[in-house]
Amino acid sequence: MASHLGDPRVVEFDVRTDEMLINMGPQHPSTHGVLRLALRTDGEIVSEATPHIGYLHRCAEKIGENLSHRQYIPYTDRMDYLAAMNMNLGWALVVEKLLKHEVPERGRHLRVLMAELNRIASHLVAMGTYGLDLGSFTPFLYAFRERERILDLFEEVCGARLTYSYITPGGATGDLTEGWLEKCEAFLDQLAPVIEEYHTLLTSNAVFIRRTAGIGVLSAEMAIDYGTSGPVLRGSGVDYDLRRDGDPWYTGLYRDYKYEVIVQKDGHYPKDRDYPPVPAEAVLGDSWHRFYVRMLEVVQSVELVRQAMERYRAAKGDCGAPLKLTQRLPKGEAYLETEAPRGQMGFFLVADGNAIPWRVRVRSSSFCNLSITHEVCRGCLIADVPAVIGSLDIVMGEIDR
Amino acid sequence: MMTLAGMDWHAIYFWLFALLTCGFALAVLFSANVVRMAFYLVLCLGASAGLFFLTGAEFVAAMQLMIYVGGTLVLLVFGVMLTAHSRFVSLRTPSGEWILALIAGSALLALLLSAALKVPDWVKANPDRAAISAADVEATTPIGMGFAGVRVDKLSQTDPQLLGGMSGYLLPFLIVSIHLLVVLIGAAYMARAKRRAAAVDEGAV
Amino acid sequence: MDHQKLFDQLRERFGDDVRALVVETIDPWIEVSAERLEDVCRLLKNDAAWQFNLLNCITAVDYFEPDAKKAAKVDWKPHVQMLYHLSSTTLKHTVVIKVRLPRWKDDVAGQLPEVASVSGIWRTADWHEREVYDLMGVMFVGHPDLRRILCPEDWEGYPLRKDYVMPLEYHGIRNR
Amino acid sequence: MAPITVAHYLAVGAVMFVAGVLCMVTKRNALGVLMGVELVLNGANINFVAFGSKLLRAESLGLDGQFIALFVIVLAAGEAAVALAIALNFYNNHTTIDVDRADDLKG
Amino acid sequence: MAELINLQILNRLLGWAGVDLPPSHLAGAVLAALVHGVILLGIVAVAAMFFIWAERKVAGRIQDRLGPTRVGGRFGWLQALADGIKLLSKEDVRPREADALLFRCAPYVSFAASFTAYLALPFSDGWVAQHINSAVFFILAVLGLEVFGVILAGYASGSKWSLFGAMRESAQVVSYEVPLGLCVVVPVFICGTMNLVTIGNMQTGWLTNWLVFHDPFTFAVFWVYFTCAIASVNRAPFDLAEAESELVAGFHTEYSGMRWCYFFMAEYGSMLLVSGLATILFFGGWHGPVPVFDMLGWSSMGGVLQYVAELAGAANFLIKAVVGVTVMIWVRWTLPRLRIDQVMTTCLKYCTPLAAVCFLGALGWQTGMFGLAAGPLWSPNQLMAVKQRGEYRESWVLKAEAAAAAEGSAAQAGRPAASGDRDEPDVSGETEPARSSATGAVGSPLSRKGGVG
Repeated sequence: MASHLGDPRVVEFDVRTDEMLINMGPQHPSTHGVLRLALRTDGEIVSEATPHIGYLHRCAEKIGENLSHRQYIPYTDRMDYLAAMNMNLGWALVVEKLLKHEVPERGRHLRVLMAELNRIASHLVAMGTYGLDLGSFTPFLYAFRERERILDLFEEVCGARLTYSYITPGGATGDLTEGWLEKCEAFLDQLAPVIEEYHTLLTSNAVFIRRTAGIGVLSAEMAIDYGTSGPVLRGSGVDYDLRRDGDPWYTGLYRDYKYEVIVQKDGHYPKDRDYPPVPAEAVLGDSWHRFYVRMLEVVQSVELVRQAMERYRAAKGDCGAPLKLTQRLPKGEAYLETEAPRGQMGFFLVADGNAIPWRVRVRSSSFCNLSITHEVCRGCLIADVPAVIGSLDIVMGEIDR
Repeated sequence: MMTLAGMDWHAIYFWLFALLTCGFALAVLFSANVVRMAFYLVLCLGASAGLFFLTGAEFVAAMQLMIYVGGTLVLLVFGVMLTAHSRFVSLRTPSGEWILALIAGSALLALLLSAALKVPDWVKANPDRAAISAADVEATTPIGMGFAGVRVDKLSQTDPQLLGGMSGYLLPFLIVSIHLLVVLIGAAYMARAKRRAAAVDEGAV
Repeated sequence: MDHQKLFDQLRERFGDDVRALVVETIDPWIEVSAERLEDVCRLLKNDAAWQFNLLNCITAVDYFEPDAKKAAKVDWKPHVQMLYHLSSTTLKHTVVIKVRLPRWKDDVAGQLPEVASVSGIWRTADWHEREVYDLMGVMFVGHPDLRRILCPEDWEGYPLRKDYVMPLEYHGIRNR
Repeated sequence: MAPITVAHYLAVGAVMFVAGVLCMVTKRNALGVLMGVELVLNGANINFVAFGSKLLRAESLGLDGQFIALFVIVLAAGEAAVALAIALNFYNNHTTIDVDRADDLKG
Repeated sequence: MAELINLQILNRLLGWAGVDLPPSHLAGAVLAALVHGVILLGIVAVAAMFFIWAERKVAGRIQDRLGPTRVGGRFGWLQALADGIKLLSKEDVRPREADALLFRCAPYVSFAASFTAYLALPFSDGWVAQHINSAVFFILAVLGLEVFGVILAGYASGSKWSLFGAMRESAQVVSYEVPLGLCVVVPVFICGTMNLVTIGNMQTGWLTNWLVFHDPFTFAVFWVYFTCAIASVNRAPFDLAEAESELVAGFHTEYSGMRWCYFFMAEYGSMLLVSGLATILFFGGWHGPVPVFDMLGWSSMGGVLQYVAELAGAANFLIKAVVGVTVMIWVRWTLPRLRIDQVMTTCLKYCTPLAAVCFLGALGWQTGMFGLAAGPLWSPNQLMAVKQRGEYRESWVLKAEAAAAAEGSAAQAGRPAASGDRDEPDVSGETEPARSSATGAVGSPLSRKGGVG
């Protein structure tokens, strides 16, 4: 009997209840697809959270060894299906890097335009579903309302609303249609003021702050150690953005664009005077900061899209034609990471001289972002688990590939 | 007696609630599952609140539902949940114990019932009940006043000897309040975090 | 970034265990022996001059040609190549570390090749190594929890190996 | 149908009381015993309220019956809180609330 | 005990229709009981259906969409019915792990509790199924029983998520009953009665007579009450027992079809109930902001006109209650959900102390501690002859007053028992006159504002 007193769990909690092992997912409203978390809980307190992945494993890497580089584009769509343009871009760039193929100036701006527009759409979903995770349904529909308009724009340009296969090695499947830029302009004009609404509903909402501030704190060292990237990394205060610090093949896209990396420096985010202040409860690296970084990145992307449109208009020539299906890849290997909405999305390509790669490797951002779960969910409440997972903004299609 | 006009509603409701109360009390006794026991206890106490309503003690009945059923029993069920080992705990009692208990119980019941029926005053119905309207048994405010120390329900009392003993329930009320406060603090203290347990353990080493 | 300088420094420290430096390729790489990989990685991470604090990716490539006719034409011997893409968030440079492993340990089919785990150096390696183990069949010595991650725990074979044959049936589920 | 008298209520109270006593005797679970106590208290309460009802007796106990019933209810709440705290504490130390196992002090 | 069944409405209806029925008539009594039961069940069922529709419609509008538009014509007003039919036709699933009896009983327990509380809720002057003189506490008490359905459902489902939901619910409801009770006590002691009909009638007149405008403390306590009410009926942001993003669906994870539907009927029933209670306790009950029928004199005229006035009162009451429910719906679709520990801190750290402070403040206001309440501020009520708050007495007070008046002797001449502007009650209570003056004192704090003016 006395042995129970020595049990560390006995002294921790108010009433010692029996430990419970519960499965959150793979069918659970807030696990963003088919993530399964095995939670070991003591009452409401989670003592251990183990993610189990692989429910959406589609062997994308194996498939890549059997298809030519252009045929692989639709498979990249299905990795991060919320940011398919960025996935297409990542693959297109790595193929071009291997081929040392440069797209024309106009194509470059088109790519920035698409990538940033998709980043807005993706962050809107992240914001909406995060609200959903915290029990607030309305921001979700607001976010989808705006996202619909982006999808309309994409549909007009490539015919698809989710899996675009638009940006291809060599350029894009087509140029923008007539009047597209005006529509995009109109959308951006409409989006800017409603971001204020989202801040009211979520960012500066007292309940939201109480649910997210100080929850799931990820220190900068740990964030780097776990290889997290994107808003998760920058939410921990690490000033690292591949658009600025990445491979020259990628940063070349953003050459002469004006933007600031969204990260807290000296207690301030760039241009944060226009947005709700950081609440006193928030700790750098917590769920609130991750969310806030995403919200600010939407604004940043709006500006980038505006710049891209301006440059696209000014640029002469075409936007690049897709490479031939049978275009042989030179012998060699190339690795390229791009800054996708969820973080650093890396593609690695080994070619043996055929059009079909010898090996394709995909380094997924959500994969690394998710791996911190057991670290940050330890000792939190059950209700905090969706709050943390939601703030990581994972897409299972990308994790399982 | 079953004329249309003379329908004794009190009796009908009494039998209804009495059967429910007794039935669920026995169900509590004979149930082997602790959660079901709690459920039957809820129904039993709820039905007895119905009996209180019938006697005109509406405030007591409401309090019974609120404090007893809504508070105490929820707490009890909470305790059941916290301490349930397997999901549905069964409490088997050896049959030998049952037989002994039932013999003793029926003896006790027979004694109590015979006592209840022996006193002539208790088996006599109130002759002028018809004259008492629902408004006459309205007692909520008088009870409140009684707790504050003023017995407005005994205004017609003229016997000075009796008057001395009914100056209200202010003192017991205060005592109970303090008692409850102590209980609350004590219960919180007992069920609080067990950090001290570890300290004692270390001290022993 | 000066890859030659890094190579020289490593060479000085680890001798011939740091096998080669190739800078003519798209991404310059340094080949290291499997035995000293952990030490090299620790130095790369902790040395103030390099600070490779971010492990981007761990990749394993199976160099094996099942088709005998084609196998005769290739210019390599069958092996598994491990690639570690490293970068530094502070100094903003990258490097690729390669390790050459046999396809099977001691050339006994079914004996997984072994390499030291770097999960003690970068914790992100934990999941990446599990993935490589799962799909390519490389044993990471010193890994705290080497289990399959994407495939079910009872899956047989290593799907990304070139000689992998998809099983016809899994728990009564027909695959074709 | 015979008119309802105080004795009817007393009979109900007696049944509850006996059921409660037997519950206390036969149940092994501390919470089962606690439920028995609640039944006993409530059986007594029915008597108090019945004696105090103006509807049942011309010369009733009056409001005093209800006062005592209220005190019983409130004290039962306190008693339940303490008993529950004891039960939980006991459970923490012994991982059971079987009352027969509470024999630590036995020599 | 024919009084147990209130015949007022039925008799008036029948009397109006020319049927003369003795009150103790069995057929009449049974009919009355049936009518009451059916009316209340109808109200609860229709209210639930209406609010399910309203929830979708309001949520739709809040979320920049239309909500249901097709079923039953333009506004989708039959959507709730369609939902009901769908639920009826669903398979009734019971998990193998479940405790069959409790699993089946739980939804009915919930619904029965919610429905029973309507017994004591007046819809208009005297329109109440059962006159209970401690109606306020009765409603709170019965409403508190709803939690048993949830606990049983959670425990009997044999699912861990359900169990979590049940644990949360029991902790939450037990805690919130404390501030809720405290809030309710404020209007109760201002009115000096727990009888909801009397409390409602005490707020006759212009809207300045509503208790929410009685003093700053009642105004504050209303908001505390509303917060606690939302928490006690398990609505967002306090809907932890069914938090779908954490616990899948909490206590009703394993329920489907009609059983699931009963939980929802109970939820919407309770929402209307707490709003109705708020309406009576704080917003004048069935009295409109402008006492039209009092001005016309219909409300005390008897016959058809009084019936019309009472009907309008009922409509008035329902409108106010529906507004309350709409606000709950609005809150639900706006705010994220709190965490369980935050829900408990909200209760223990904010609601309970606030309610206690308001209680003491209102007490001080009532006894003139702030020096403001002694003289009535001007209100439009002074223009018209409405029955003043102090004139509503419980029967025993009236009887005691009558007795005192009858026994009135020279000793009492200087201190009329029922006068409004008495000193503090003399509770020493040794002699007859002193005690009867204490009786009068019960009425006096109430009449301090209205009775004098």
